[in-house]
Amino acid sequence: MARENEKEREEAKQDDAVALPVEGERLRELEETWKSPRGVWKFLTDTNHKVIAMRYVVTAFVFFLLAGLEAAVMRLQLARPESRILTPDLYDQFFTMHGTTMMFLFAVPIMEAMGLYFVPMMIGTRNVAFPRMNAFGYYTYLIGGLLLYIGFFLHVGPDAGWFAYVPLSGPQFSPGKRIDIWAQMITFTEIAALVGAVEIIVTVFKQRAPGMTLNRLPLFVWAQLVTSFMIIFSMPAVMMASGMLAMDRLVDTHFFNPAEGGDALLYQHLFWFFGHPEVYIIFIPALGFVSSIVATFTRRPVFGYLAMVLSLIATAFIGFGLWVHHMFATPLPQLGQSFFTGASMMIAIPSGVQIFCWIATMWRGKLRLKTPMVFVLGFFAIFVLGGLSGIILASVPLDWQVHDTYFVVAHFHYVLIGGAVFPLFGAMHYWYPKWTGRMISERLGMLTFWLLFVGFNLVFFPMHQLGLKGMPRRVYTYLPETGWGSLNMIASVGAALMALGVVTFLANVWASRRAGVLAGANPWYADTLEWATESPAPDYNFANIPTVEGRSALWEMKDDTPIVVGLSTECREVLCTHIMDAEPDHRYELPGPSIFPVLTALAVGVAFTAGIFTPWAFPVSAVLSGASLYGWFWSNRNSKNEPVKERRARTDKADRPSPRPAARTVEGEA
Amino acid sequence: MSARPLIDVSGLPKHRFDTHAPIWWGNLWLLAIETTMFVIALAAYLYTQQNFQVWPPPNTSTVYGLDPVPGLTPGTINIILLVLSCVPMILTDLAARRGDRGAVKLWLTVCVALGVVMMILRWFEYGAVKFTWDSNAYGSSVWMLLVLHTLHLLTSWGEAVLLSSWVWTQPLDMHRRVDITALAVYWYWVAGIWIPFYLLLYFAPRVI
Amino acid sequence: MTTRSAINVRLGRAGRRVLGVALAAVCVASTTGFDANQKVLAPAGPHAGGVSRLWWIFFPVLAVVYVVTLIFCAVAVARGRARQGRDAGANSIPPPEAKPDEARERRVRSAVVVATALTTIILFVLLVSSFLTGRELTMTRSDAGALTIEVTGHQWWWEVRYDDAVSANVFTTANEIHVPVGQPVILRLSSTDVIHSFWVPNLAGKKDLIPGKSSSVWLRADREGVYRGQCAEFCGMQHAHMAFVVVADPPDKFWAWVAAQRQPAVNPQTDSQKRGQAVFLSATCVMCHAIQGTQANASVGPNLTHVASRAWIAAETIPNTRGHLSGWVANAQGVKPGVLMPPNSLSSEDLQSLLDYLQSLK
Amino acid sequence: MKRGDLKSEITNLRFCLSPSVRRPSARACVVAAWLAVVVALAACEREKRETVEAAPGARTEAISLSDLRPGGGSQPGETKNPDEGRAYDISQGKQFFSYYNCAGCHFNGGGGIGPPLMDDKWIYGSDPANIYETIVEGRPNGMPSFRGKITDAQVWQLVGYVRSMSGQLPKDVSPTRSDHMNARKSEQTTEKEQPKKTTLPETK
Repeated sequence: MARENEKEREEAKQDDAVALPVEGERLRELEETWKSPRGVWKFLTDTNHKVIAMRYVVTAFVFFLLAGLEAAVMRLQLARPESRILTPDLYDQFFTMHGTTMMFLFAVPIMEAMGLYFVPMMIGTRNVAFPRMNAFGYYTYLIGGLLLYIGFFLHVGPDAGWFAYVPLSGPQFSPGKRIDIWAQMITFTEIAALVGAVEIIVTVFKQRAPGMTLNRLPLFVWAQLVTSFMIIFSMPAVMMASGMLAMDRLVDTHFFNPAEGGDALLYQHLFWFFGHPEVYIIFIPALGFVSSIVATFTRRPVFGYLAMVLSLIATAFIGFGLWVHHMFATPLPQLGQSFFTGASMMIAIPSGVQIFCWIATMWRGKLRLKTPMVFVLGFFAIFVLGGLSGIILASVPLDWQVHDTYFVVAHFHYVLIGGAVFPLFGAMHYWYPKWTGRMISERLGMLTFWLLFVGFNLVFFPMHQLGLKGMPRRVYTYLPETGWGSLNMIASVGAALMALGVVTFLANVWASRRAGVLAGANPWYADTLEWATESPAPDYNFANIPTVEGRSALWEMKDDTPIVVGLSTECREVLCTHIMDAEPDHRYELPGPSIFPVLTALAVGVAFTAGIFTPWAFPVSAVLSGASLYGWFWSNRNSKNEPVKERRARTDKADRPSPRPAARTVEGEA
Repeated sequence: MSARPLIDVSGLPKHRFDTHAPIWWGNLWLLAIETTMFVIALAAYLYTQQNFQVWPPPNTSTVYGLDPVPGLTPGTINIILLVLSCVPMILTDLAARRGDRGAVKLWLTVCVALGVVMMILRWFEYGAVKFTWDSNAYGSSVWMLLVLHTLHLLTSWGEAVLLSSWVWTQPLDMHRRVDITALAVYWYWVAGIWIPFYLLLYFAPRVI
Repeated sequence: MTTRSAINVRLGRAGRRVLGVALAAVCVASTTGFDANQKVLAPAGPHAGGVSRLWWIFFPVLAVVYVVTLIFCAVAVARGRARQGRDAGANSIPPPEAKPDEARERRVRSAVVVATALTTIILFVLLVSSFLTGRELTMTRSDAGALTIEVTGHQWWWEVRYDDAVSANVFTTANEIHVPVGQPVILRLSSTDVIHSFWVPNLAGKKDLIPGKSSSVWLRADREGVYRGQCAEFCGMQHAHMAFVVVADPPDKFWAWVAAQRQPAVNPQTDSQKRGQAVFLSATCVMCHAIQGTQANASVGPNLTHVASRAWIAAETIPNTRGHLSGWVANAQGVKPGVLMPPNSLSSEDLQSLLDYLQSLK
Repeated sequence: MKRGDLKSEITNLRFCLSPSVRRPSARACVVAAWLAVVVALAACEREKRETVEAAPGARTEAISLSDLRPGGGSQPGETKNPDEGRAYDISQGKQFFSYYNCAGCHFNGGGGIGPPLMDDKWIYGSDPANIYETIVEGRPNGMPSFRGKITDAQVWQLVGYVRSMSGQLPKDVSPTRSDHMNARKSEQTTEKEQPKKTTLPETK
């Protein structure tokens, strides 16, 4: 593909070489200033948003594979009635781990990670607003995830379901430390999500390239922004819920003990006040991916920018008003339930508007069917079905019948896999060249798509039917007399196909990393700013901060579009702009690599892990994290104390890269 | 090809206060998170209330005392102090904006000292609660709110200690001046958020 | 490469259509082939009937919406591809259209507005029909002359108590709810441990049993039959095996059953049965189970006064045959791992006598 | 738009380019190594839940009962409770404590008709084997014998629970509060009592 326009590129290269001679000295200084530390030290101290975000992506994907394996074993168990591959105790742990991992350790982190990677690049800046806090967020997430899986491998896997309803998850019915680990892990990983949300909001507010007014913000960035706001107002609810659960279990409080005035329904309200927005937290970033991909492969901006943005915002608002539809079977007043039916159905309108706008975009555009776009078409086919079955769930009487059955399992997998995982796979194929500098194989990509698409529908379509035939969810087995066997067998066969699809994807990632065609800066001829720099991007993202003259930053760029100069190359300086109109406001220096984020995360981690066993963990952790925050703060001084010249002199011998050959990626293709 | 026009930003300032500064926005959204947590704790408190015939539920602890409402004195002194401590914090804030290192040193130290007093008073505030978190759901909610606020008190105090140790030993650069104004916002928030909760915990059960 | 993948996609789209048809066939086939009486769409009473009617409003409407959306999507793909080919030739990339033509955009915009309006109207219709059904289903509850049954959820079985003004007439059974055909029944639901959910799809939607909360559900069976139900809220290790049946009998048969259930357990007749009773009363059984008319009156496990009259045991997990019963008594953990019933090492004669006794408890 | 425009589109973004190609280093291997360590650790049995119990066999022969005397005598010492390390079994014991109406006499450990179980006075010894024997054999003044009524496994679960009431077990296996009225401190928050031997209460 990249070869098609080689000629134009060659010409472009020549023009370019004349117009913009490489400013060697300045670039070397930039590189020196923004350079990431190497080796193990790098892993612990780096604050580059791309490195951190890529760690998030890789870690979250590992968790995705683990949760997928858990799902595969469950499908094996359910393929036939009364099979004994898993004991009920293990099965309970498996489905709890599957749900918890997918929601808390895969979906939310990977969606935020895509934002942490691409938001700074799309808005034309060099790093996120608080790079050290960003690193801290990753470590809290990693520690939380490891805590959960270490527990699982030590037979201390949580077994009360991903929403861990009390009293089943309470002190009396879940003895031992299983649920404590779950509750602490939730609180801890939510810290990471909240930190990431603050990062994204502030970065978008303050660091946009000149000219990128809110009205010109790419839809991807809008989606990330809206998601971040949802995280800020919903995640505290689950932190409080899991915190209260942990307190009930560890220090004998009575929040959920009905005999002492507590209430099991309080937990459900708190959990779903988070739990429903959570679905949109996973799904809205995916809408951002879809918008990016659709715009690129239809060669035009997404139809109805304003409608798209308003739909995102409306979805976020309505998303907070329908949590009770998870509780229609509880004894709540009928009238209140009807309100939530209305709200739940209303959310179909903004979703519908977006679907219509994308269809209109394809209708009016020039469509290229590359793998990312095909994943988006798969998203349409699957997500729309999931959305429509969601309308069934919104209806109180219908929900009484299908709630907590396999119909619901089918519904939310259609929504979440269709609405988030398919766009995510599309996004990973789409941005793969930006990550690695090489194109990902189309042929394997298409194979991945078809395996996943066919496999997915085989697994989950029959589940609608199973639900209507009375199969409740979370059963470790079923009797042959129920007649659920054949549909379950179909579903399990589909699961094998899906697994094959994921393996194909991994093979593709591995093979293309070695042998893929070199991509160049903008292989898809896309319109957003992340494509305005080398693939993979250098540590400083942009040699010059670009400016923006329209919604499609690159397509509307003219020969006389100005660029920003004057940012210091001697320290990690970024440009702060006004929140609304993105006029340059001041220069702002970001801190560099630091060991303190990981130390602080470990110190806080002491409270959350050892706190399960002894309350003394909390004062100890307070002292440790206080000390490490002190170091964090103290080391956060302006780098003018050590000008780049001296630093370079110091490191010159060590690992200075040899003078770069003026190699262009295009040449690599030849 | 003609040369591109350049926007030279080298003349722009390196730090600016308030809504211009990223740290201000970061602070704001962290406070939004904390506020949401308080609101959810409040919701839990009120939700629990509907499960009791008598509110606050009668206390049965003969060991600690029978009063089911937290004792008024230490809490009241403490909130007055908390609100008053905003005055030196305002002075610190203004001094930081002026760049007056001496004044910052003085008033920030006053704030730190007041923080110590408030935390000692908070200890007595706990002592004035004659029931425990494991008495019933009411006790759990009251203690959760108290602990939640104490944690914030502790954090803001720690931050003040950190910044005052900086201003006592290091020159007051622009970076720290912006940090101090952000601390001030946090400090006001810690005082402000407690007013409704103080009324809720100490007065609502007495009045209603 | 591009051409090849285009062909792939074209074949693929046809493939997808074939797949869609196949899936629809699976769907239809499995709706018609009923195996067990645990179906949402085979209502046997007004409650499930109302929901089922509502389903047949929602399902066709939503199916049409789905098909229409996908048709539009497919046409858009076809058009988009055609325009791509026209503007750029087969192997090249057309230039972007950063500022699309206003006039044409306006035409598309009105189409989007119309689609959104249609969506809103459809949702409104569905909302109203859902609301009306919901109201109808809750209003019918106030039927006079309803029979009240108390259902208590335990990990992992159902205690069923038939209330009566005369306390001697109150009796308790387990996992089997008998109801008279044509008479509304109110089930008062409660739980002794964790949250369970009462669900018998052919008769009524589910209702949660939440400790500390009272709830109830009403149903009426209009057809004779045995309807299976199952706990629908995850409640621990044996959630999968926490089923029950609702047996709808004609009123005379029902009242005959009630009369039989009100009797205390029959006295053991044969020597073996007598020995079985002695085993029951001296071994672990008596710690948890009750048999009316004997000293056994614990309420930890199901009431066994008329255990032999029930078709299944272990919360509808295994049929109530001698072999299964024997296996259950000897090692219930083998059938339902995690269940509270402990294994019992009785001598062979003791076990046979116990089975004789239990099987005599009609 | 013409070809020339496309070309200028490509040219336009050149100004932001820097001429270096770098590979980001994904750290999947580090994560994998972490997980390998974790798998290696996976031998801990603390939270294992044995659902298939051995059918109770010659249970009373497991412990020599003959030399045990109220108020003292030799301690069997050797006999350990197989369940004491497992929270699940202790909580099962707690459940049986209420199911088998132990609370009818001992209440929630505070004593009443029977002696209190949550204090430091142990008439018949505080070792698991002593408590086992008390349950299986019964004791004078009202403690019935549960021999044959309760399976061996359940007795051990009860033994574990009874010991947890006076804080004899590690905190991470002792139960915390129940979903009941808050009648006493939970087993987990009960400080460990130092068992004292006590003489038999005088018969009234």
